[in-house]
Amino acid sequence: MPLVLPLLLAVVLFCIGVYGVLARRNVITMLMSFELMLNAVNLNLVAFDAWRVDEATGQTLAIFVITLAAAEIGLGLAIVLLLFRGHGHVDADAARDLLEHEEAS
Amino acid sequence: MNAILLAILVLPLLAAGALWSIPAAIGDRLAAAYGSVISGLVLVGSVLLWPQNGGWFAYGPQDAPATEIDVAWIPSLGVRFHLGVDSISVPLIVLTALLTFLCCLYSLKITPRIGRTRSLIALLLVIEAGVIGTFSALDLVLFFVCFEIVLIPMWLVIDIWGDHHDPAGRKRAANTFVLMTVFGSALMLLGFLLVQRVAGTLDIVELTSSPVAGGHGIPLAAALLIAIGLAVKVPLWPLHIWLPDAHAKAPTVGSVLLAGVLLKLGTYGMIRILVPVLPDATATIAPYLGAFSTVAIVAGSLACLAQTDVKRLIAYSSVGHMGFIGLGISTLSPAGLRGALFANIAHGLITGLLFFLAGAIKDRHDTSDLRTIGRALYARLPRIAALLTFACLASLGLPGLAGFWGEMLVLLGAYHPAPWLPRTTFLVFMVIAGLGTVLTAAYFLRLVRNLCQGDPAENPPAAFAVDLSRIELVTWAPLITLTVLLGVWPGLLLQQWGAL
Amino acid sequence: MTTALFSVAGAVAVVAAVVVVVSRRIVHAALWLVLALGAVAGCFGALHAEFVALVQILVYVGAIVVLVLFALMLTKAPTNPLPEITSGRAPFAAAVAAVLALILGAGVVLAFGNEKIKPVTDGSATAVGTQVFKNWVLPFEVLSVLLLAALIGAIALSQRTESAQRKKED
Amino acid sequence: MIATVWRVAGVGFSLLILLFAALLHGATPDQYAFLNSQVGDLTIGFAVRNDDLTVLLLVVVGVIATCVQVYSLGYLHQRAASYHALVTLFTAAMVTVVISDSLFFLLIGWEVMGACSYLLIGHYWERRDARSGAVKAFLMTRFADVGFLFGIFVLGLGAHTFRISELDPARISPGVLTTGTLLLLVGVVGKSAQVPLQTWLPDAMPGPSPVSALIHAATMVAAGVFLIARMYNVFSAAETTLTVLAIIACVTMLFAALCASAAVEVKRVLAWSTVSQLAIMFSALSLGTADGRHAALFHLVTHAAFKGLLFLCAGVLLHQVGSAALVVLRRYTRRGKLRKALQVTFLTMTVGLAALAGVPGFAGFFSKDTVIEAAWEKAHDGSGVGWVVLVSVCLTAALTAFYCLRLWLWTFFRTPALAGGIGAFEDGDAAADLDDPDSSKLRDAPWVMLAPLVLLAVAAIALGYADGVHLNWAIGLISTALVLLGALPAYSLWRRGADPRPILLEREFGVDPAYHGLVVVPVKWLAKLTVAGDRDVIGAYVRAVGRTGMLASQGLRRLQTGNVQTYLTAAVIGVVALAVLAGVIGS
Repeated sequence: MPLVLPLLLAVVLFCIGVYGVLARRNVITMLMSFELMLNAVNLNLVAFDAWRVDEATGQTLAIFVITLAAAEIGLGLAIVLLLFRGHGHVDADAARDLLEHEEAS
Repeated sequence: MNAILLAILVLPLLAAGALWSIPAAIGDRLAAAYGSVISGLVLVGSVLLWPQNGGWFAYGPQDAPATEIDVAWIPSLGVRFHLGVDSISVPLIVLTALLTFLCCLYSLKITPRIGRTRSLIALLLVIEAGVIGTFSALDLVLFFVCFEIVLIPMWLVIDIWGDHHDPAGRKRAANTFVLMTVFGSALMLLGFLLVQRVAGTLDIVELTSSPVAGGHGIPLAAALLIAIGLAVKVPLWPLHIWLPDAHAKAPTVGSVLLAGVLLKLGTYGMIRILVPVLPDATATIAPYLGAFSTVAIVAGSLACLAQTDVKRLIAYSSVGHMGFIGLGISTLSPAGLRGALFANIAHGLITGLLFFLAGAIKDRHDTSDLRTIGRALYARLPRIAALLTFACLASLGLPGLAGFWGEMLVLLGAYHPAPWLPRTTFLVFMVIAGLGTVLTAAYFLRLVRNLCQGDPAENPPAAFAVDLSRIELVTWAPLITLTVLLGVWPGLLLQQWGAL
Repeated sequence: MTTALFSVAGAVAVVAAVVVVVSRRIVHAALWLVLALGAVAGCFGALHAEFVALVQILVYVGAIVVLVLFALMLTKAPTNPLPEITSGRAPFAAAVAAVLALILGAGVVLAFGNEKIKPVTDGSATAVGTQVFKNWVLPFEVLSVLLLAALIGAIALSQRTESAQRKKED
Repeated sequence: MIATVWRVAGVGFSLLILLFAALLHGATPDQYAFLNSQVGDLTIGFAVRNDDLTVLLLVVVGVIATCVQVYSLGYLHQRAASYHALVTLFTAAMVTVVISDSLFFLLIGWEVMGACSYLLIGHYWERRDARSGAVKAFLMTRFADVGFLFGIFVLGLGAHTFRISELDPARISPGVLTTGTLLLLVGVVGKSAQVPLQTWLPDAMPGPSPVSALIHAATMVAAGVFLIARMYNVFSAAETTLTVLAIIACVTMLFAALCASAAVEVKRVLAWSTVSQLAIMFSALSLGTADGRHAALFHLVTHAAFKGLLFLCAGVLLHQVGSAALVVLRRYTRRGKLRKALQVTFLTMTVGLAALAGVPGFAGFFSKDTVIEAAWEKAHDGSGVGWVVLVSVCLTAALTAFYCLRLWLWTFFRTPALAGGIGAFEDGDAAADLDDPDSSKLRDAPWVMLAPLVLLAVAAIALGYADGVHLNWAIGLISTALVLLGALPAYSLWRRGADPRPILLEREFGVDPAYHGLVVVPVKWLAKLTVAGDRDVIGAYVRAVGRTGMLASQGLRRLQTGNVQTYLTAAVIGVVALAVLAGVIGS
């Protein structure tokens, strides 16, 4: 199996994730896109583990990443909930509390 | 001697820090008295520094500065903490110390209405330290640092203690002042770095003894940057636009220090750095410098003729006078440079006195607008008006008073510029500058006519207007005395600069 | 064999991922995510990393997607198609993603174009466990603390504070 | 109290000058330099000298100053302290000029005199004409002094010294000599109010009369004559300068005499006559001969006496009557009061006018004849300048006699033709023909004022004989004839009660308005233009820079949309760009 196959798959998945994060308005969808990106990374890790033929280091790191993803999604969803409670929606475009206001000078 | 030099530099800084650290409730009088004592000590110290054997090291590398402190400061950059004074800088240091001392003394009785005299005094001391540092720095970076130290306190002085009728105006004036001068000093720093790149050192003494040769390329760029940077401070036309506003809005003591001392930083820098370090490049730009100075003389005088505010008028007169100094430097001749140095001192004394007087008039009428003040000050405030007339006559360059010798030597220098400069051009400058002195006389006479003279019946005296008070007499007397003394005995300073 | 298996799983994963990011129904997107993650797990399997594949299914499909679905419910997400699921910068985002894909793809091909791999030598839980407890003990422990912190953080964030409640009541 | 101190100091100082002159008289000429400093290879400093010219001028200055100070005791009561202090300073400045051997020391005295004259002319600063006259006097002389300063540069650098006694025309190249002397001449012309810088002197008349006497007789305007006499070896070596001086002098003497014949105020007539008489001195100097210099100095001395006398008399008129305008004086005169009430003044003024007109026997006659004689000798040698000077001085002598007699008659005598009418001066004055002023209180001035008059009157006669009478009878006869020639029309016009004043003369040839239009107005415009330029051009650039900064910051603030995805997009783009950059640099 050529190494580029998993690598290219990872690239495609990652860029789909990037598109989702940048383009979708719903914050939960954005989180889902993050998961896609993390998966692409995992794919890379496992593929390189196979390539380097060493003792499952890449797999271990993949496990770690999955754990991190779990933590991340937990926190992310909590924030989404908070956002929903505060604003009544989960629209990233409408959540502009960081906007610089003109009269703020 | 080194101890004294270090002391007059550090003492005001420490004193200012001490003043800030004690509680604000110590009272204005006490703060002013404290400031007077400190600045009086500095004055004594600066007089002690007066070189016994005058030597102008800038033109004779074999003559080292009279007093020198030289320790490494930032070794990796080759920056040294190199201080030293010679006969060029000591008179300016004494002038600085004198004016600060008089300002502190003046604050004993007369302070801006905003109050907070304690901070004002402390800032004045910081300014004094910065100016003395600039005048004694012998390292380009140290010069730049001290040059910058002066700006911020002066900005605060204008911004906080400025004209209490016009908060927006004084803020704008202060900001314009600080932004333009910082812009200028940024250019100057670039120039310094170019010099360092070419010469490999930042030490002014070394640079003076082996100057950067060549009037083109990098030396020219360095000279241009340094000249423009210093010209903002001078200020040379057309970079003078910050000056009238800053002066008009600043409190009396601020105006006095600004005109008397801060403007000299620019011309001193030109004489100390530009001329000796980059002689060839300076010769290339000298005709342009002379041209702009001449325009400054005429434009400043013309602008004065149309002013309706006494402080603005005096501020614009500074533009004209500093134009004379710039012209003197641009001639690169012994007479012109000595004229510039002399005019530096004379302008500090006379314009300081003029701003004190303008401040006194402003305080008494709560405005500096000529039309609102009215006329016939001779009848209402006879002594102040007489002093104003005296100061005006001194400022317009009446022979026998200090203002004359500087202008005369500058014109003499323009008549006989350095041999490598185009003589015809400088002759034209001389004639125009000479006519500028007539314009100078015209606006000062207009001021006297519109302010001092007039029908007393139409301008009844204000109820609270008190003539010359004792503190005013005490603070102004040294300036008047020195103006007359230097006028009748110019050798007092000229001899310091030795023979070439 | 593994190549074919990997290709099929990869194709499924890509298609599912594309549907996730373009789907108009958010719940559908979440379900398509299940497929995409499952397909990635299949890829892991094709590479003989069984343990990772299992964890992928367990954690991702089992825990994360369920969490996401709960979140969708809690935020009252509409189940019907939305007219505007993407913002105005979608084409721009697509362009950015495409350029990124091009660069990364080109880089990958240029760097590893000729390399061949065999499936991982040992993808069992034993191998991974040995690694974790032999070489990665400290990161593992730190990770556990991190998880704990995330847990506490999630609770703290999602809890209605008294002051916020009072504000709402006012 | 302070006023008394200054009064005493003023009189004392004037007497001190006289004492000083007496001590120096007969001493060997000497020089002494002090307070010198080197600037480059030039020596700048002060020096004094003592020679016959110094002593002569010191005596003149001392006498006139004493007279003026004493006279002022009675004349002036308002702001006496500053007045006496300034007069003293003024005298001191003139003494500086006289004793100086350094060009810069001389310049100090020269310009301090200008400043003092400015302050003294503006002594009555409540009055508009005094204010503007003072400013005008200072500015015009200051303008001329710029030329003077440049002349010092040219000569000083040319001869490599600023000491007058060391200026050797033989060692200066002719071009430098001509340029330098011409530039010095500019200063002289301004100070002595010669054409074309003559307009300030008549306008300086609102100042107190004793000050006018001081300015006109001994100090400021005489300084110009003194300077040329002092540097006569330099000037006489510069042929071109002397020619220019001759032309200026000849134009001025006629111009001023014509203006004097149309002036309607006693002091203005006298002012113009001063200009004219100074021009006569300059014309004598322009001959370039030792006789010419002697004649000029002789005329300077006699002129100091009789012009000082005349101004002090005018001061009495002002003090006792309240005005020196002919129209006012006529109201007293038509009852014949003025002459009887102010007898001493009348007599002394008669002496002064006679001396001015050059009536035989009076001092002016002798000194003027010396000038004519010097010019005749020069002309006889075939010099064009000599002829021009000769003709101009003769014409001026006739004109002088005309305006002196006109002034005398119209001031002190009833016109037979009008039989008590006011005469030809009332136009423009509506109150002229109203009831008589109360002349019962009119009486002569106190003795402190009259004593100087008498002293100067004696001098105005006796000084003519001080030089030893060596009259050339032919010239004496001719000048007497010229005096008569000028006096007759004045007498006949007065007899007929007519005083024709050509409009051109009355407006003084329109020079003043022309200067106003050519200089003052453009300068005011330029001033406004400069201020507007500062505000709207230079200031605009500065403001524009500030505004650009503000606009840029507002534009950058727009980027802060608050949208997380925008930030992320930017970040991704940045990463991509960096990657590309790294790739490019790496390859």
